[in-house]
Amino acid sequence: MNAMPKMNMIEAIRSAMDVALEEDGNVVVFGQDVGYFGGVFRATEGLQRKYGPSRVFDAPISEGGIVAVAVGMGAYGKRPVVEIQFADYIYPATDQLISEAARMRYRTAGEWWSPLTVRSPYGGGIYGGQTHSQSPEGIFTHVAGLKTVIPSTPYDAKGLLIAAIEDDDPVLFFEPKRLYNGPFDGHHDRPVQPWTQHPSSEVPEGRYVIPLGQANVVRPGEAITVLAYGTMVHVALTAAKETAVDAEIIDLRTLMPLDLETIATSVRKTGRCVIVHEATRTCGFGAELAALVQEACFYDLEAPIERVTGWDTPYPHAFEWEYFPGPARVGAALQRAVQE
Amino acid sequence: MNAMPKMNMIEAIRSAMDVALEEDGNVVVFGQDVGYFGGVFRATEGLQRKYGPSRVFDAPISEGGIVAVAVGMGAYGKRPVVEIQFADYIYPATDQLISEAARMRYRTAGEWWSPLTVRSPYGGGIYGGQTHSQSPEGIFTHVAGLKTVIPSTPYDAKGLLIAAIEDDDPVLFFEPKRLYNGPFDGHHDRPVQPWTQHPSSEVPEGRYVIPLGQANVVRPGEAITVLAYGTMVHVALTAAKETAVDAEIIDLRTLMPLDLETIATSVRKTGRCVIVHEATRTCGFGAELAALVQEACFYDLEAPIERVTGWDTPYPHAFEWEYFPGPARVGAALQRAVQE
Amino acid sequence: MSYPSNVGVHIPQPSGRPGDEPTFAHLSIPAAGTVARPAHDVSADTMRDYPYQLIRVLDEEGGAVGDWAPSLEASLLVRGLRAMMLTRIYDARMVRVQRQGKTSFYMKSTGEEAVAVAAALALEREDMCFPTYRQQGLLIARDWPLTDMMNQVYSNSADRLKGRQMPVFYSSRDAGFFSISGNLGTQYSQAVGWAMAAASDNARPIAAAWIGEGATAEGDFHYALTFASVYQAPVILNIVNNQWAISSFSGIAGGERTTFAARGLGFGIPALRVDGNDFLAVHAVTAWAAQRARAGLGPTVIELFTYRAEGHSTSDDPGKYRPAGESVAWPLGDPIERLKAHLIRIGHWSEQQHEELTQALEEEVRVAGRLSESFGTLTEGKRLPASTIFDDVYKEMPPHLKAQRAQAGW
Amino acid sequence: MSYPSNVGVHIPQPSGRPGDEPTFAHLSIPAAGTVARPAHDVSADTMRDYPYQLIRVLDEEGGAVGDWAPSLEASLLVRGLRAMMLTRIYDARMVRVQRQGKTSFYMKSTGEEAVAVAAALALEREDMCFPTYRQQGLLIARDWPLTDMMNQVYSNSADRLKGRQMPVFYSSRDAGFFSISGNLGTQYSQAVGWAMAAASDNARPIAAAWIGEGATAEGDFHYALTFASVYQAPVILNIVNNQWAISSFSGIAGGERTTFAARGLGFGIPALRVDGNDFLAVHAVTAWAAQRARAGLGPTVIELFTYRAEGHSTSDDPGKYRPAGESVAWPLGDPIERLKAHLIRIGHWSEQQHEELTQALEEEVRVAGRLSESFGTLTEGKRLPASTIFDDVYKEMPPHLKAQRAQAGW
Ligand SMILES: Cc1ncc(C[n+]2csc(CCOP(=O)(O)OP(=O)(O)O)c2C)c(N)n1
Ligand SMILES: Cc1ncc(C[n+]2csc(CCOP(=O)(O)OP(=O)(O)O)c2C)c(N)n1
Ligand SMILES: [Mg+2]
Ligand SMILES: [Mg+2]
Repeated sequence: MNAMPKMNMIEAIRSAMDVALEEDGNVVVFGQDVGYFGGVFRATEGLQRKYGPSRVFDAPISEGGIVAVAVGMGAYGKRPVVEIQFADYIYPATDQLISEAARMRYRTAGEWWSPLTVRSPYGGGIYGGQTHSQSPEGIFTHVAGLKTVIPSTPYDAKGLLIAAIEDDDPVLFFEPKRLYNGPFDGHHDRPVQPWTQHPSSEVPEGRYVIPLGQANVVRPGEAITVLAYGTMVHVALTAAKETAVDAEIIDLRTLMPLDLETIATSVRKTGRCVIVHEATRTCGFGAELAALVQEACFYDLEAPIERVTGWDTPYPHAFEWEYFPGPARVGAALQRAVQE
Repeated sequence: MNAMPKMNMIEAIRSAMDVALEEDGNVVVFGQDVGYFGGVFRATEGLQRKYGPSRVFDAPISEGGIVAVAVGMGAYGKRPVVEIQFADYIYPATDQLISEAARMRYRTAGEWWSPLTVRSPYGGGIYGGQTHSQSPEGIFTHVAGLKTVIPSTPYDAKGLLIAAIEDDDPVLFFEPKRLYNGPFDGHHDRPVQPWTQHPSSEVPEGRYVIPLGQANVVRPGEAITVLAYGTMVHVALTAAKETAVDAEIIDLRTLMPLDLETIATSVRKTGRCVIVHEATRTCGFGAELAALVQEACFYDLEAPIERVTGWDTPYPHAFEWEYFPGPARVGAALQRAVQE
Repeated sequence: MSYPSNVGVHIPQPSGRPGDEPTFAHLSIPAAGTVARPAHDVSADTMRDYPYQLIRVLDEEGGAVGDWAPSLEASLLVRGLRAMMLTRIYDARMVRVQRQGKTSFYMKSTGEEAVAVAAALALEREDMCFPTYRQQGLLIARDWPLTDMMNQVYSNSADRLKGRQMPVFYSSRDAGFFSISGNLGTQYSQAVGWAMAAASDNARPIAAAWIGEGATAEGDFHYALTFASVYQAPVILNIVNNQWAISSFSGIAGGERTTFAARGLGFGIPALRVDGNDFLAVHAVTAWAAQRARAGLGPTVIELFTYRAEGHSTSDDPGKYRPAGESVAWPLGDPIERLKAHLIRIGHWSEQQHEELTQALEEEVRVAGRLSESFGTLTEGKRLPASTIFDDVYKEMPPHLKAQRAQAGW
Repeated sequence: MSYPSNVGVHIPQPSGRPGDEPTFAHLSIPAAGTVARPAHDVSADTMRDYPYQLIRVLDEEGGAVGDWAPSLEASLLVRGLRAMMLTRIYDARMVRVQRQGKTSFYMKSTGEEAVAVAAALALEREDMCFPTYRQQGLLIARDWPLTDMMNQVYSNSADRLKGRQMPVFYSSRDAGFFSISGNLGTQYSQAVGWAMAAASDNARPIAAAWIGEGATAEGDFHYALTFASVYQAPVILNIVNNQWAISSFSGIAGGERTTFAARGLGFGIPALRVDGNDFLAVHAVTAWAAQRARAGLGPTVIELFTYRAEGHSTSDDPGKYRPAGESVAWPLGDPIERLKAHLIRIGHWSEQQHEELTQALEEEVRVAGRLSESFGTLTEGKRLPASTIFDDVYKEMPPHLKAQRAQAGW
């Protein structure tokens, strides 16, 4: 067989939808600008031409309507994959997501369900200001019935997105837009290396699945456990390298359902834990992780669990790098924790 | 002066709005059925007759529109107090709350702000099923710029609501509907005693304020710290009584901003902490409390922090008492914790 | 002290409040048979005056007049009459058992039975209905077992929904009756998605949705009309204007300035306004819209002009906010009485048959009730194991829910 | 391979895509002066045909014709021309500096200048505007300092918004220009609340809101029309139909079946449709709606029919989704050229004056730009202390933010 193609994260995500559209005639893809144009981040480029406008099409600027229609299509038997252009714009859809998609199976005891996937670019670092930079995952991980997935590499993105699309429960698939073109290490003042230099840019053409609910130990280590996902996985790796702290870095990949076992096993070994996310701190997903880790590993912990996160403010345009929890802040936390 | 009037929680809340409408001509009250009828829980009964339909009026069934209009009125200089009939119906308003009200002051560097108060009955125990029982506070405490208040007695409800209305930031005021008529102790199978037998039903007629951000130690104790709010304060008191565990029970009253000092002082003393809320567990406010307590009191903790909460399912109609974290579950957690 | 009136901003006020004489003088009710019936395939642009008319077929004497008078078998009319009567008798019993404390809550559709029943009989059995809590008549007209409905109301051991939903939030895939949501309006936009999916498969079934006039203020109503117009979805968008939304009259929903049917006009969707208490008229407009949708000509908005004759629910007391006797003053009468009069007039029904049918239906409901109660009620008898509350949150139970179920001791 | 066409469900398609000849043959553009002007206080019911017409004043020869032709001082027309020219020149410079990397993003209003400028001059200075990101012409027509606008675009040390907002998300309480939100549509419903508040104080100012045709699909559009209709709020609800929403043509927003003005009809709100590139027509309809609102007669919906002549933003490339030269083919011309022609025709302007003014405005923008850049740009020069990111989350900084600021080391 010939050499594995190289893909950046956008290409891998597009390839996942291509595979899903190819393999299941009930898969439909729609959202704002996703049809002819192929999406403002080009994730669906070429898919309308390949599968036709009745399977890949533009939707009105109505996030609530997009998700509502997806719920209805799902009830009919379709498998909708919708794009919310920026995660910051998902709020008009919260009622359909929380009150409808998430609870459909429960309230009907399985008579109806919502097999939809909501793709949405999240996170900052592109000078998007407070309305193109948010990380709202913590709002949805609170909702019983929803699954939440956040990839950190092209390989994972494709395998996880196919798994999400094939899943019969509603899945929120948040895409770290800062990683679309390369494994951003958190140093905004240095050139981003492209994905091609990263092993995880080797992505098979065809169908493969990374099961939801399985974390990935991206760096084994002994000194401390770092829990991260999306963009922050690469920032954490950078911080470990730069501080030479022997951190075990776990890429959660799926926030709900969570792979607590992998997390607890690691913390029992290291006795220390730092949690990193870009979202605002208070009631972010890191809070749940901290609560779970101390519940599961209380007697193994040698230092308090620290959270390194975005500050509890909106994402400021001019000061995004002061807001962003970069390698310096993560590294300092690692050193604090191991010195405790 | 004559004897202090007795009020149940609905009367205290009504009295707070009465005072606010009386003292500030810019206060307006509106929401579904709040005008002539006085609200499905009667919280605004008589206020339209007293202040006229231009200050107290019915609104269309449009939570998003209600909050949007309140934001606009706030920009003009009014002080809107709106009712969302059930907290379960707040989701259509999330975009206006999160993207607009919460961020107005920040995005304009103080040129505009949203001095609105959103009242909404929350919590279960009235056979309301999954759409009349929810506790969504954990979604909003994640949002920078919002304040969240939850009272547990008539006296607090009035003082906190007046403070919320007078506050120049947007405040979510969640009312424990199970406490409207009495200090429900969690024993659904026993008659509820009315508020009149409870000291906190003595509520002054006029204006008084309980500052936001101050917790209240409702039961001093040495063995363990219990963090609770709303309905669960009374359940926790019952559990402590029934288990004879010398618990220090803290009624948070304001979730954001949080009175971490009172919490930490108590946990440093007791070395143990149980967190109780009715909302689903994962990413509920209890997760943030657990994360903060272990950050602040790590070296004082003698046992893992336990959360006693609603299960991670929607609120089931027929089985609400199996879902509800009642005195038995809270009591068991207290005993587990002190025995660790 | 007289009730204060508003200053500055306009606050709509109903025609009467408790203590006032009920009046509908402000309504102009055209005679039956005065509205022309367009071909099912005309362009929406030619129908711009329809939202301002009122399609009526049954006249005061029980005659069926005008273009819209459908030619229906008498047997079908009797089926419709029976379903409306059964719905009313069922409602009455369910309120009684609620008062007896056997369940927590109930909602009647009294006075609005034709809205659901006539539509059900004009639609095909495969067409998917996205109703509100006030279209139980759809299930009954589709001969769904009463016992199954009661099991849901009782949340008993035979409740297919496992006691999870409040009473009347039915769901029946087999009956083409979509799960009722407690959140108003959400089903309306979902119906459009279902219809788009059916159309993309070139399937025959269409979707029909219902919403109360009050809930038209929700965003989902706007989403539904927008997507239905853009994608020309085969869906019938019914607006049930029963004049009240709990304590708020239709003016609070935007009914003072124009009709609710006019909302459709705003999107270039053909919009009909019909006497909702006129079984024949409701059947006729539904059939027209269904034929149009099946022909690939897209959505239709239908405003059903009717009246909520009783309280909003068992938790409500309309005496607190509307004049006593308003339902008696309602000018469009009662759907059951009007269809009955028509059947008698055309010689296919009699007072005696009506009386006998009433008896039979009451017995049918009694029998179904006894059977259902043998499976338990909300407060007594058999119930499902509590451990079921952890099922169906996800297709497969994730680890954290297994752990919680274990914590719960189940 | 030819581009696939859809089956089953209808998916709207624009009149052309890249490679096609641009065409607007599907549009029917009536001659100027053909629409009658109703008195400002007529009932909305008498105006039901207005959403389907197109109010135009300036004819092909630069004449001002028909009922709607306003009688305006030539000085005011020159002010309008100047503001439109300044807006265009300002836009051009801001795109240049963005290309130079001095800021992150920019959005032009080229071809739509009349929409904002004519409205600003028809409104009173105290009237509150709730714009989108494409009505910078409002600030310019209200003589707001260019330097202040540039400071915001640069997020520099003099930016009143402290560098928090993306470029062009201006806010100016003094200019009656409400804070721009990144979330489409939210300002539209807020404007209605502002107007309700003003009305309840019997205050003179009214509110005016703008929304793009694409964003009319959001729930906030529906909330705005609903509340404006129910409470008869003194608000002008402008819909800027510039044919495109990023890559989606107006059909994706529901423009295939009827006009956007018709949305107002659905709520019984008087709705006008106007040539958005016709300064005089936009001024006239705005003045009509403002007079109506001030008289306590409630809201007006205005569809401004125009064309987005350039890309959506500096991040966009329209060559990827619409035919080249479409903006040239646009039948309603350019608002600046048309007003210029009219002023010359009535003898109050000349090519030479125009040339001189262009020079002067370019110099004005250059000077303002130099001054603003002296306060820094996004990437260079002076900036505010980073610690300011913790300010203004709340009126008073709560303990947890003080703690985080300390952690940040500020
Ligand atoms: C989103 C939402 N908001 C509010 C409610 C509370 N509520 C339940 S029924 C109702 C009135 C609905 O009136 P209408 O739509 O006219 O339907 P009707 O009851 O008249 O059939 C309200 C406000 C709800 N269920 N959902
Ligand atoms: C709620 C929301 N959804 C999506 C977007 C992304 N977005 C920004 S502008 C735009 C197109 C808006 O088109 P239109 O309303 O016609 O205004 P125009 O740009 O043509 O002036 C979109 C989809 C957004 N900003 N907010
Ligand atoms: Mg109603
Ligand atoms: Mg546009």
